[in-house]
Amino acid sequence: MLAADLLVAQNIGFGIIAVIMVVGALRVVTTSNVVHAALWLVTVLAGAAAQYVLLAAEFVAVTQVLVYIGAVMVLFLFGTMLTRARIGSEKEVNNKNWFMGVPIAVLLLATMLIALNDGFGSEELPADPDTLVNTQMISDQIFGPYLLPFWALSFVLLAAVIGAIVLARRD
Amino acid sequence: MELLRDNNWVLTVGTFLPMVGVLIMLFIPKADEVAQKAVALTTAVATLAVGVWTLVLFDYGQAEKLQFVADVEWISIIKSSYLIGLDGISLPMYFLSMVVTVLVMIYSWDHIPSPGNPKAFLILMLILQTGMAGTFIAQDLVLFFVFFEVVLLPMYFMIGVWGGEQRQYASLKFFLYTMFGSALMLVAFLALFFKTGAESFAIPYLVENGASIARNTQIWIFAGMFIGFAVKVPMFPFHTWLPDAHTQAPTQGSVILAAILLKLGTYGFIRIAIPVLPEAAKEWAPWIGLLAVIGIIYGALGCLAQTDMKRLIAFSSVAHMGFVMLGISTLTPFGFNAALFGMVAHGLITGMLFFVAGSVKERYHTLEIKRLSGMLKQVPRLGWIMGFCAMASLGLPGLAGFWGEFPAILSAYSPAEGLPEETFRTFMVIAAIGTVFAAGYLLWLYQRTAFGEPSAEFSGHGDGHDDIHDVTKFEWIAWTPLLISIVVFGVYPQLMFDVLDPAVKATLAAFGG
Amino acid sequence: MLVNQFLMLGAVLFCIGVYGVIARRNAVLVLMSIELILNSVNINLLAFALRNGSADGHTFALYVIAVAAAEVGVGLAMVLLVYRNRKSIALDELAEMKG
Amino acid sequence: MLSASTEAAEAVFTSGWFLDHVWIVPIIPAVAFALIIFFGKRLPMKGSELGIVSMLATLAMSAAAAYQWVNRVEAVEKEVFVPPVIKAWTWWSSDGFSFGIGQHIDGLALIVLCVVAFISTLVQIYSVEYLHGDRRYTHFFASLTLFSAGMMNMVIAENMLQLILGWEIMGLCSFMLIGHWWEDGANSRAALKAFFTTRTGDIGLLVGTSVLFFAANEWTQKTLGISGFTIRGLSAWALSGEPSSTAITVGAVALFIACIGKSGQFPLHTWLPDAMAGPTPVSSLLHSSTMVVAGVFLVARLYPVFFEGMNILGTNVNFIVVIGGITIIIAAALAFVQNDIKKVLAYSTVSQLGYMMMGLGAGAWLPAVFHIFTHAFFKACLFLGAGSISHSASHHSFDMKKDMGGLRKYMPITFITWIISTLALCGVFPFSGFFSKDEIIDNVGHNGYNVFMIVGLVGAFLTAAYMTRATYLTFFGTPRGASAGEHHDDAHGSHDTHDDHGHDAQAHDAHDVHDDHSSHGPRESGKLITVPLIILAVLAIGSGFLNATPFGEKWEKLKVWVEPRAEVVDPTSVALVAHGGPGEAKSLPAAEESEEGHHSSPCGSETPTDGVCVAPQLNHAKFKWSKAALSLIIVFAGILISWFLSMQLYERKNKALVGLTQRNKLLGAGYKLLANKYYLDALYENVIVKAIAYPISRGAYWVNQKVLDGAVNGAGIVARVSAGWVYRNIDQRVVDGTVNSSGAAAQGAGSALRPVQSGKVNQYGALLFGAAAIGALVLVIINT
Repeated sequence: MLAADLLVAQNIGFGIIAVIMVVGALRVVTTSNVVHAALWLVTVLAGAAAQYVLLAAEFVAVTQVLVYIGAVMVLFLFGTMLTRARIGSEKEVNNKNWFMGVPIAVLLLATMLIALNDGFGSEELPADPDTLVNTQMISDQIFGPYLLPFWALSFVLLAAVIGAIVLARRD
Repeated sequence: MELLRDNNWVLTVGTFLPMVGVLIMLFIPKADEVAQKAVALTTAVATLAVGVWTLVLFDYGQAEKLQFVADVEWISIIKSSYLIGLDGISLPMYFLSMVVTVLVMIYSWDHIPSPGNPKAFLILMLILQTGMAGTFIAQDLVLFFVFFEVVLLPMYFMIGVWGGEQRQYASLKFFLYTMFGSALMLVAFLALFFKTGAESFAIPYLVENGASIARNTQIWIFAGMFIGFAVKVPMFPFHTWLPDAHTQAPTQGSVILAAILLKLGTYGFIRIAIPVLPEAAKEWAPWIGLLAVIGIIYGALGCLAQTDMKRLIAFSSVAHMGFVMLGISTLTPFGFNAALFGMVAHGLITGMLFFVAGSVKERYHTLEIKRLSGMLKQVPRLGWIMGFCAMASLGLPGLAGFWGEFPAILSAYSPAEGLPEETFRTFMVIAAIGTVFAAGYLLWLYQRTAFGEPSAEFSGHGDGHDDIHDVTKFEWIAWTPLLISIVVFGVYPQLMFDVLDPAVKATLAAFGG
Repeated sequence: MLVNQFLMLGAVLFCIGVYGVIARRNAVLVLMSIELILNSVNINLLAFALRNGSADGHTFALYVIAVAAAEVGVGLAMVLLVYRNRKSIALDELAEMKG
Repeated sequence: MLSASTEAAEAVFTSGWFLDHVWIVPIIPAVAFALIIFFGKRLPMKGSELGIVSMLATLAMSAAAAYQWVNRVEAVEKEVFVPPVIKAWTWWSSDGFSFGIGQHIDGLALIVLCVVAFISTLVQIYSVEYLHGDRRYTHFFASLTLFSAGMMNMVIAENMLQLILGWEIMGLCSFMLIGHWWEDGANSRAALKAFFTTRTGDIGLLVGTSVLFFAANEWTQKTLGISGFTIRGLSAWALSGEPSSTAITVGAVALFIACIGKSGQFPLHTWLPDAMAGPTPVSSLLHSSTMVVAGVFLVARLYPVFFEGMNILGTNVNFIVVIGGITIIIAAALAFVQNDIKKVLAYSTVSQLGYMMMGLGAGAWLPAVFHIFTHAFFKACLFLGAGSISHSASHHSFDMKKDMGGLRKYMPITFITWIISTLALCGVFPFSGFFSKDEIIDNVGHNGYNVFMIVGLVGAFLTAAYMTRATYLTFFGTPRGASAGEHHDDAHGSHDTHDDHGHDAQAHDAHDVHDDHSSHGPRESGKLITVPLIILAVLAIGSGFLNATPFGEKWEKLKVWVEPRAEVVDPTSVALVAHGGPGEAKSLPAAEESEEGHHSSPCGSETPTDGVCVAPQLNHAKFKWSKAALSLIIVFAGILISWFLSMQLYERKNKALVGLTQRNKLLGAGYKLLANKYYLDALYENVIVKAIAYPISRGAYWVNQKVLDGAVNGAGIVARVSAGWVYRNIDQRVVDGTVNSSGAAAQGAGSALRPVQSGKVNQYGALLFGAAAIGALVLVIINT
């Protein structure tokens, strides 16, 4: 019985977090104040981290919080600060043909939903998965079969760093 | 049909000897023009000698079998081999290409067109000769395609560099038109290759199991080949490149173009398209016949409307090739014989006509029919030669032209069984009417240029046109072989038919002979 | 818990991200929308990781995060540069690459 | 199929070297042609001697061959079929069809061969004098010799292909000879017109040969073992009851179209009068006695094909006889209107050819062939006479009105020969014309074609009339213009410009010397001209007696020698005689005698059962003096009336009114005319001339010039205009346009899509995702 109501709790938790995330996302793309957008983005990322926990991916959740929210959002805020002085909402933050985006997004959403529904209907996630993924398994993966992507990723990061320095240099 | 493999070196040498000449010429400095011409001429003559030796070695008894066959591994992964061979069908054209090249070399001894630079000009001609000879001996589709394209490049440069006023437009159009055609042809070749079990590209192999392909795929493959070859022939809707190419090409270029290059298309039909895809050929024959007949009348009408002599001769080629295609479309050995003979005869006669046109241009600096007149008085010998060629071209019996046209008309009366007889008989009548049009525009041209009084503009006391001389030594040497062969083939056509007949019967075995 | 609920959530986020990319004039906001899209991808990855019980999902989620970081870095550097030259980072004015 | 009847009469036929080697005859002039071309200029007489020698050689050989043929025929009694001497070699073969070349010698071939050889020899001798000093003297003789080679080749042709070869070579030579003085535009245009019209006719030849070949080949190979091209194969096939009616009719009509073109029959006759632009020897040789007869010869040669194809004795009207009749009348009518003596003779030739065609069309085979024979002599004589007048009297002008008149005093020989030939032409009793032309009219009537007999008689009347008018204008009355000694330059006018204007450096123009001594008035031409005239005049009288039906059976030599005997013959005698030689003919049991003295044979009427026919059974009208008298009266009436009118018109020339009419015309017949001379003049001037006759002739001429000539020229112009239109619109705009426009289209599409590349990142994003969305949607739809 414990497992059953645990399951229900998980669903309720999922529901709340999902709603927060969607509202956050909508706000990100609709708010006219850039800083607000950044902050809403933080909420969405936090919601995502929570979802990862629900999906039994603690390590990724923690990384998400540390790297993503910590580093990337800070970067964003720096970005917004450096690119203009004014605080508060900007005027016409959307471009002229923003209306084009809505139908495309809706069309895309509809297609995905149909496909997902058709594909995974009512498939249940395994309540008590036999192989819980722990960090040790992840590290075996990274340094096992996926070593090459890891290498490539390191190069990408290096390039990004150097690029950012070169681009942003003042002189 | 089994292949005779003895002394098969003769074909390869005959085809690639000009390339040796090209190599030698590359080392000679550009300034030393006489040496260039000498080497080029000797190479051409040497190639002709090899050609004559091939004629001697050729076993006329078994003209239907492929002879001098050489089969060497070339590109194994795509299963295409360097398979070459010669039989009754390709022998005349193979030899004609060598003869024409020698004559053109002699003619260009003192007739290098405007931008000069004989080194490049002669090298291009030698490459052209290799391409032409190669196409007639290739028995492998890929090899055939390679040679088919090799021929394009030198002709493009000859027209593009040494041509007339709008040479750019003409050469580009010529190149793109033929490329478009040969692209489709390549697709057809590949389809053929795969449809016959991707075994090999050799034509004898394809002929054996070409018929096994399903009917409508055959039709589509034939369609690809048809467009590729029809552009080259040229047949009615695809002919617009010919008049431009001819008017802008230098004399040597248009002679080779008329004498040999037009025949690659018809040769393609006879060698590849029809024997390999018999049902499709039957399906397509009436349409080819229709286009051929339209070509005859349309070419003639085109000629009547021309003001420029060379363009008129170009349109007359469209009409003559119409007769050749009519012969082919009947799918009977009689029709094929007529077509093959017509190809050689047209090569000789129209080659001569272009030589004459070239000389007239060189003397009068214009080919405007209105401005030329009284040539028979001013340059009598040139006038008489032009008269002789006009008579040969309109198909006077006793000269080579007649044996190309009349049997074609005759064969159109009874096409191979399975073909609609009534349509072919109407084609026959239309073609017969075409002969009158031929007489029309040729004599009309001859009357306006040769008869009458020489126009004041050119009769000596004009402004410095004093160099209107009669036929020169080099021109005589270049032209006499052609004139003699026109008469010889006119009086005794059996010379050619002995060679053609067995080979044609063999290839058309699929159609019940 | 259904697999679908996570996938659908991912889809919604993805579409909102798409709208963001299309509608937004300000380069930074576009970058943010891209972040949204990347996150929706992560959710998908992990949902399947749980469903198939393999660690691949996790590794790739990590890689995605890493890439996202690199991307924001470079993106903001470019935005900074553009801003310095143009005093504005409105995307519809940056049309030099017009065909 | 061959019933080995024992009592078949074994007939052995003799043959001689000449008969077996007639195929050499055309080769001699061909070789001479080549020699003249290459060495002509350097020979003492500039090539003419080569021509004459070769002609004499051909004449000798053909005469010898004729003699041997006569022996061959005489050695056998009347009813036995005499097989032609055939020699054939395969010229070339392609895919089972073999095309031979060789000789097919029988009475018809020999008689025409002799005529051609004889007339060519005389004309070449004549031309030596006539064209003396001409700039292209050697070319003239070269093409004349080539013509003879072509004609002879056609005459002895063993199969249709050889016939076409000869036919076209003649066409080429007539083009070269008519346009001999091509400096003057009119001549070259006339040459072109002649070539086109004959060439248009030749389509019929090509199509007809193909049709007949494919229809007959299978039967001839099976039964006779020879190809469907051969003449004897086609003849046997035509009469074998084998051919389907459509094939043979189409073939016959097609071939007849070629004959119309070549022999200047009704629709395509417009080129013949214009062909007079050529030198007179050419007109006398080609355009009167030999070349224009080719069409008639073809009909005679392949008579069975036409007999069956046009169902000649079946109905009483067929295509050939109609065309022949029309040609007689309109040509005779046109002859009245001409001022130019050569044009009169040209129209007269067209009319006489009409007679021959009518004869053949009505089953009168022998009279028509005999008329070819006689007509050649007197017409050539008339033309050479006209040439002699122009040469020595009227300074190369042929205009009767302006430059002739009263020449009988100055040119006695020409005058006498002219009179003899005119009488022969009109068909007066002792002369040859009577025996042949009258025979045609007689047989035409006998075979049931009464309407055409009347046409023949009217034609005879008109011929007599216009010939008298021409004779009067040239030889009687007062000399006018050049004949009166005025040496005015314009006489050198359009017609025969001997000396050329260009600064001709080559031969010193001997002609000028010649011109001076002729300036003091007309006198008789030199011997080289008069001797041929005399020979021809003698023959104009003599040739008639070869088949003089009035003097009874034994005089009808030609019927024995020339007419092919319509016997049922076993196929072997007609079959493949590989290398010639006298074929043994086993003629089958003689059929029963018919009441008319000739036994009737099934050939032509119904299909021969156990053998093969080579010629249809034709019947001959018994000669009766009553019928001959009628035509003689008509002819004399014509002569008298025309003479009388000419006297009235030209003698009383001084009246201004009279001058207007320029020529007289035939009035009504009968007594009123003669009685009231004065009234006659008024009647003649105002009523007949203005009201009736004048418009008809003028109308005929107008029709001829405008409608027919117009049609021919119109066709030319229309072809030119439509060609221009087709070329400009279809070729340049449509076909070339599509090619160029495909380039333009590619560029257009490119620029249309440029705005998509707007540089706005968002737009790219939108496009990207939009496309992705649509793609996904499609995939989803497909899968579910």
